[in-house]
Amino acid sequence: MIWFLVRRLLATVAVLLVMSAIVYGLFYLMPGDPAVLACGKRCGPDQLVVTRHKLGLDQAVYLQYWHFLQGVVVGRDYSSGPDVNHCAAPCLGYSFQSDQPVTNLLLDRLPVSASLTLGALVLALVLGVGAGLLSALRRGTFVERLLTGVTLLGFSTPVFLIGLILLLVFCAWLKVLPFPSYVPLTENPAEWARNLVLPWCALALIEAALFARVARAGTLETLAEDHIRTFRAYGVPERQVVRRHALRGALAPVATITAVELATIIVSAMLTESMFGLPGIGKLAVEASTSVDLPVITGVTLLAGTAVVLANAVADLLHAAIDPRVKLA
Amino acid sequence: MTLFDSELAAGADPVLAPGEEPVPAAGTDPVPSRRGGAWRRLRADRSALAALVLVGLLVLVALAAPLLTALEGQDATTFHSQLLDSARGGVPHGAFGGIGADHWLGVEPGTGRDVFARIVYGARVSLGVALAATALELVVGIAIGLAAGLGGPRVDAVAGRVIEIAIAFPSLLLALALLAIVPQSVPRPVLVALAITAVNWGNVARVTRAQAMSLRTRDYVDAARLAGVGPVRIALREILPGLTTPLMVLAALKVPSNIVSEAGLSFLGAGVRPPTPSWGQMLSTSTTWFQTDPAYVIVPGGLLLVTLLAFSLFADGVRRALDPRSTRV
Amino acid sequence: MTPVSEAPMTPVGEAATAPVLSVRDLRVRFGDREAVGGVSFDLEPGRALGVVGESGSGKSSLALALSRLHTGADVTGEVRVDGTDVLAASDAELRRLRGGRIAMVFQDPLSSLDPYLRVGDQIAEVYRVHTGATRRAAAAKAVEVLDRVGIPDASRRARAHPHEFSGGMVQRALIAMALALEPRVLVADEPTTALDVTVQARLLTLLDELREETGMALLLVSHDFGVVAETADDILVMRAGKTVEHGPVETVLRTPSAAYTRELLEAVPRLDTPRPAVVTSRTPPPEQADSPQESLLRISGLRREFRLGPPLRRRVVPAVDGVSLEVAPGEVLGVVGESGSGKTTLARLIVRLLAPSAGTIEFAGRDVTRLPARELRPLRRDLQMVFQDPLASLNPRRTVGDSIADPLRVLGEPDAERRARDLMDRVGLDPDRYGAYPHEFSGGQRQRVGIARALAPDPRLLVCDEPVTSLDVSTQAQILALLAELRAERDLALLFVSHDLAVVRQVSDRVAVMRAGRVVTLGDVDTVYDQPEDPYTRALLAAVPKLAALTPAT
Amino acid sequence: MRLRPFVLLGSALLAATSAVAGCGGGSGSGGGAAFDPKTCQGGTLTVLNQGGLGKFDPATLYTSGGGALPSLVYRTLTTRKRVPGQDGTKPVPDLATDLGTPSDNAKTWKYTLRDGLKFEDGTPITSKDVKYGIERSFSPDLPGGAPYLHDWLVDGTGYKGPYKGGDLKSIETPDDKTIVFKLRAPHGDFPYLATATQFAPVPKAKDTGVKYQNAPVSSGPYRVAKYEVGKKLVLVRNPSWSRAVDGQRLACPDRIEVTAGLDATVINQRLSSGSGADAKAITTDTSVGPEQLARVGGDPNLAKRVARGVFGETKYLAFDTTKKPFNDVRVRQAVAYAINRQSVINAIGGSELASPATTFLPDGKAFGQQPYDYFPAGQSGDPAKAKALLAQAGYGSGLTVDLAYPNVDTDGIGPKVAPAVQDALKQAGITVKPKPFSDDDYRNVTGKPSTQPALSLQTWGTDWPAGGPFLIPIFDGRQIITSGGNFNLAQLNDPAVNKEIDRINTITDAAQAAPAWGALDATIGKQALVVPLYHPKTVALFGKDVKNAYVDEWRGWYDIASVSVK
Repeated sequence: MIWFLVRRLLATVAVLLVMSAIVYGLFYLMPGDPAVLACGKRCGPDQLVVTRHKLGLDQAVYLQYWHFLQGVVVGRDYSSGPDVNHCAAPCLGYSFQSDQPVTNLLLDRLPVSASLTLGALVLALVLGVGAGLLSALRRGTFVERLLTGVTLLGFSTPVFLIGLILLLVFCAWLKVLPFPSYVPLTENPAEWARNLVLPWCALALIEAALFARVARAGTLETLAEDHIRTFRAYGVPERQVVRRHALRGALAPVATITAVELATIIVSAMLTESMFGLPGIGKLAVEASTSVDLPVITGVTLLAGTAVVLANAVADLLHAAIDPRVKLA
Repeated sequence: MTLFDSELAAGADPVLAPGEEPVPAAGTDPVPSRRGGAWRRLRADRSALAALVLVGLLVLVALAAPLLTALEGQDATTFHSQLLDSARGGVPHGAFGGIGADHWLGVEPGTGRDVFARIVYGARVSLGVALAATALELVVGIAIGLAAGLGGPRVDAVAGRVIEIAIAFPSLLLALALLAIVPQSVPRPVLVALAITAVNWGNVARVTRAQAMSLRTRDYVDAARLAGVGPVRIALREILPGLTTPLMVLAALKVPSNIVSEAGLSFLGAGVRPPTPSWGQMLSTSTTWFQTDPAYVIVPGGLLLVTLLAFSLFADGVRRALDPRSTRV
Repeated sequence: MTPVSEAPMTPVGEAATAPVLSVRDLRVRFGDREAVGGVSFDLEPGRALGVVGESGSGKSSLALALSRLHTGADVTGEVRVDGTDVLAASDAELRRLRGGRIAMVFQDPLSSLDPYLRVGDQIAEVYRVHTGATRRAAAAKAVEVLDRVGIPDASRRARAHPHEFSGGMVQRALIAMALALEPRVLVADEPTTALDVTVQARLLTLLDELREETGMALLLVSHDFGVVAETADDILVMRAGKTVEHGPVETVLRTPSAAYTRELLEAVPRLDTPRPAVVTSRTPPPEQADSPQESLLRISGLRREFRLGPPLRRRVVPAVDGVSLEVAPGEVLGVVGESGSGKTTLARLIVRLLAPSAGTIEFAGRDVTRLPARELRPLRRDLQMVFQDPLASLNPRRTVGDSIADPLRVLGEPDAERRARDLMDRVGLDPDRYGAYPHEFSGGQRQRVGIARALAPDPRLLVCDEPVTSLDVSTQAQILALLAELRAERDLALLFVSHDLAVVRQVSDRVAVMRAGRVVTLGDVDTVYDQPEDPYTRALLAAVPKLAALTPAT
Repeated sequence: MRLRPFVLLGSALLAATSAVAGCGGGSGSGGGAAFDPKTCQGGTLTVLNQGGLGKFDPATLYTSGGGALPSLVYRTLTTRKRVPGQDGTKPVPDLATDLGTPSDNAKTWKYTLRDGLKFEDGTPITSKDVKYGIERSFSPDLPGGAPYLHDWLVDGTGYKGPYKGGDLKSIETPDDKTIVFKLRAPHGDFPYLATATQFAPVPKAKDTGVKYQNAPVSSGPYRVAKYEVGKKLVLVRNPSWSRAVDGQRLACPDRIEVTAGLDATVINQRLSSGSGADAKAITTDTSVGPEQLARVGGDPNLAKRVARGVFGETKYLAFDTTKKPFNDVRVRQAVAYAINRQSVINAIGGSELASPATTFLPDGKAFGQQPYDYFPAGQSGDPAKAKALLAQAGYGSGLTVDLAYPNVDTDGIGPKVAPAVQDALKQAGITVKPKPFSDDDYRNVTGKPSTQPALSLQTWGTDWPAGGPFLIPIFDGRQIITSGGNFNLAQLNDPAVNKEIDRINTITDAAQAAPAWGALDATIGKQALVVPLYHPKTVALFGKDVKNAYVDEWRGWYDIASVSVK
């Protein structure tokens, strides 16, 4: 267990190093001058020099990367004229667009993205696993065909299309739900949920389709396994066979896939946030990409990478908890 | 794949999904008769056949775009300002987005360009980008996957890690960043296809690697080694043929997923640029107009949905045909 | 084949008690295919019936049908367990019947228990379903029965998961599960096939004991005459879903009435019979084989380690641990051992599919231990291998002819195809099937393809890794005969690796017995088998079910 | 102004991020008594914005007329007149007693501070504080303000601010009430410039450099209670301020809460539904999008809560007249004839959001616009006339040109407009190849004559409602900057034009100067140096409990200093 955590930690650090190096590399492979981007539209030659120096862009590439890493680990200082701006520990630099510390930008938006993603994930798991089990256990019935069709549909539809349809129906026609606008959970839990229902559904329907497939496949595979036959041969009622012996086997892959899917969910959340105008990290990323706000892009990328790597570690823990054969090592 | 490429990102191709086995049931080599059998099965699969017909039709439409627009007597770029109600924000005059004898599917709000012409030309971009990206992903993915799978532990330690990271990365994010910093002068569809490839090859590489590793340990490969066959010949004659089945399935799944990727990028404004029509970009514009000009939402949205369904159904049929024992939906 | 009487025979000398299992005209049909075509028999309490047959004979289908476990099959006839008609029973009745009166033990110990739950809990669950006992009582019962079937430290082991059990222990646990319910009939479908011979012996003994103790009847399904002969009172021989012969063990084995039974029995390799002289034309004198000048292959101190576990806690496990042996030209060296003994690793080391960690391999007087792959290649023609699984060792996407011709092409043979056809002819395959794919052949034919391919470069040493293990007994005999012929004809040396002591005896001049990576005994085959000195070898030989004692001498 | 500060065309940003039109719908406008400035005080006003809170230092802000929010905290020497209608384009004294006394042919401007002025901490405001505020804005660490002070003040170009450069000699403060500016050239527009936030007083003792914006010392009706960069600004009453010392700002709400970083769609949605605090909400940067116009028009309750206005701004096609083929005036004229302004306007949201432009100067008396249309293209272009001109110029068989534009629609000259131009020119036989540039790159590429594309989409807005800042950077030959930052894209260096500019600059009476600028525009227009496309218009919603919300004509947006939520 300890070894597992240590190894995972090391792997996480390695992955993040690689990711940051890749993203940082993009800074320099790109045709433009980062200082010009940072300085903005109205930027005279004087200011350009100041900006370049302030951001350390006049240094060698490897030094800049080193300072960047330093900033992430222990923080760094940006000197500008009379003042020294200290950017505290996980320092990801300053946004070119808003001159805000990227760390703050991310933290500000984290609650929105977390609310959206986690809520949708729970909903997707409930819907998906339910549908998957149902269609596996009702094989050959109308229910199965219906669920298969719905799953395929959910599978083929981009999240923005689903979101659009949901808006049209629930917001424009039925007028039962508001156009989403983020209300912090701490401020008003009821409004928080009411406003997030549509984004949750849009995001969850897509993921649910995947979970349904995996849960269905897992159930069918488990039901075909020999040990199921053993319990049938010993007179255990079918209901109990499914509940006690098939369910775990069916759900183990769902746990794995959830972690593996996180990268996809993050991507879908980006689209969902853009679609509904929710001020989350995904929207930040889209805006940063449009305006080539490199520090923000780097920050979002690293955050997403961390989330994915951590999710995979959690999935491994979960997998080990479900399946006694798996040893954490 | 509803998501921006769930399969891609997650490594989890929804269909190949659960767990680590990316290839149709490991250890079972589809035997050659299956290939012939696969055709037979595919022909017998009504939904796959219907999907194939639809896919063919769509490809035909894309190819025949100039012919079809000539038939209609319109083109994709001419503005028709007189057909728009300027005082109401530029929505088309008349019901259903200005659908009529002159403009079969109406005109675009804001510009008055012919929707039918833009749809058929947009099909070229959407399908072209998706197919090109799929082909490129296969080339890149197979090369890296084979290197990792056959190149020995050192190569695999590096290549395998790179593949993992590539899969764990939220692809859309990277694609957005890439598209933001690439030179604006290169033709956009080419860039989009390259960007999609750059972020989505991981899946192909992973499947190739896993399959190559599994095939590498087969007795018949050992037998070939004992017969004195050289490594290159072994890779080409003994291993590559064994990759075709899983890769064919994956390629079939990649196409719809790449269509979604293209649409997603265009939706976020990073895809092909307005003078060039593409479905995702039309959908992006249409979300603005969904209340005042619903026809403009329904046409490209519905078409995208049908296209994705057709490709997904077809891919599913291919998978069923090539791997008939699969229990997955 | 003798016609089967409708009325089942009552074993001679037994008081006619009411049968606890009674089967009449049982048929199992999958679509058009009839797996079981009208089988009838009775089984009295406390007795054991062995059902024997080759693969595809329908014996497993028969076993499953007894508890109505088939899904998607059409089962007709009558199966009465303790008087209840299984095929007509309601769901509730069937549930009571299953486990309660007729219990099953399956072939694959790795998958027959739920991997997610503790072994004790699984037994307790089944016990509670049938008795409604409390959780506590059921748990106690589980420990009790586990103890009874000989699981050491049962109360602790009850809390273990199935993957922490060895194959033999899982089978014992399954028997314990049955035991807890005190069924009248235990159906065991190839219960020992996946087990090593010593484990098999202990399990069969356990079954015998339990039968005696509880009076339950046993239906033992097996492909192995030896196993059945040791355990059963009666034998039912099946072929293609039909009963070929049914009678007391002694009768069937000594005086088989059906020709098929006779053939089968003849094909079974005998552990206690010296190898027939026909096998080689020239038996090399042992002293000659041992002389170093003459040896074709000489390995000394050969060692191969595998590293297991995560980087920081890596353990080094030697699979082959200091093996030294020689093979003379034209000699057959048998290598025998239980699973995990390192015999397959040894075979792969010798052909250099694996690189040794230490030690040397000399082939034809040349040290080939560290030769790089490129220099090794010309040597390959002298050193070939026949693999265990004939299907896996043939590329499914290439024609068998291509597979055979490949080594010839590599050697620059101008007319590889013609030579390949000749080879096919030689190993008993129709040369016209040059263009056919492996899946179009039967298991025995595929192994002939494998042999032809190995023979193509005209090797001097053929390493055979369990070449007949996956084959039925009659096919096995044919392949062994083929190898013997080829060996005589081509003056081929063989290194014959197998877990089957009887097979090894039939083919080898000398034999090496391996255990835990080491050779424990090496010597002349008759000496080793008839006067084993090493205690392990003795135990191994003792564990093999003996058939010969019951069968007429050939 | 060189580029629009603070004001964003809402519809444009909306397109870039692509969102969906709001749902629900406005409920009826809340009742309540009519607006009375005497009793308007009280309540909390919510401001919902897309951006604009990136900085709040008076030295770094680039505003027109002091901006909406900054002018609530920073009083300046002069300010815009806070009334609806045409008068709103006039400057009026704020801290000063008058609009300034010019002398030396408008090269020297003298101001006197009014009595009773105090900072929020009660210390009196002196002319030295005003001078210090201006000096700070020269510091390279505090960039972003308008460039005029650098260009106009004597020694302004070399001065590096008070931290390193010491004292700026060209601003004199003979006593605590008087401040005198020495200019290099005559600038009759100085009273307009003095509305900028750089003219706000900053007490030297309280200056914390780049951190000053976090706790600025207020001279206006409100002080900063909380400022989170880019996100939130909370203003509360400044106890040291009273209407007695400020004739312009009504300052009705007790508290103003500004939220930035919202989506245009969300803002319009919240304003139209107006639930809770949103009933007392307003926006200072978000226009109703084209897709919502139909709804606004169809809903009488909503229509009541819409204010329309104009910010002096022109979107145009710019030629580099030194480059082929645009060195030929006939080609430029052909483009002017070919252009389809209706297409362009539809593309950015229709007639509610833009009006066609044939003059470079925007509409309105303040600019002195003289209407002209030398190359009448009608509503949808005159391709025949264009073709004829092209044939004369030797391009009868067609012509291929590159069109440069920024790749976002933020400024209304991006990917929406470019295809409309492309299509119109195609009708005239001109093949346009689109050349999109990244938004940040665009200014750098077009601002340097060496990299400047021959044909590009451009925008020009006013820093104050007068013709001078509109025409000088674009057409003054002495303003051609080769090192970058050039706006005279036509590369026009016409001595007659230069001379006329100098002449008008000496006019200190705006009423006289305006027609002169208008006449100059009409003269220059004959050369077809630019093709004006459209003037944008603002359509903005306000909450149902908001009163006295009008769009001022100086900036084209709500003046928060005047609204009430009581």
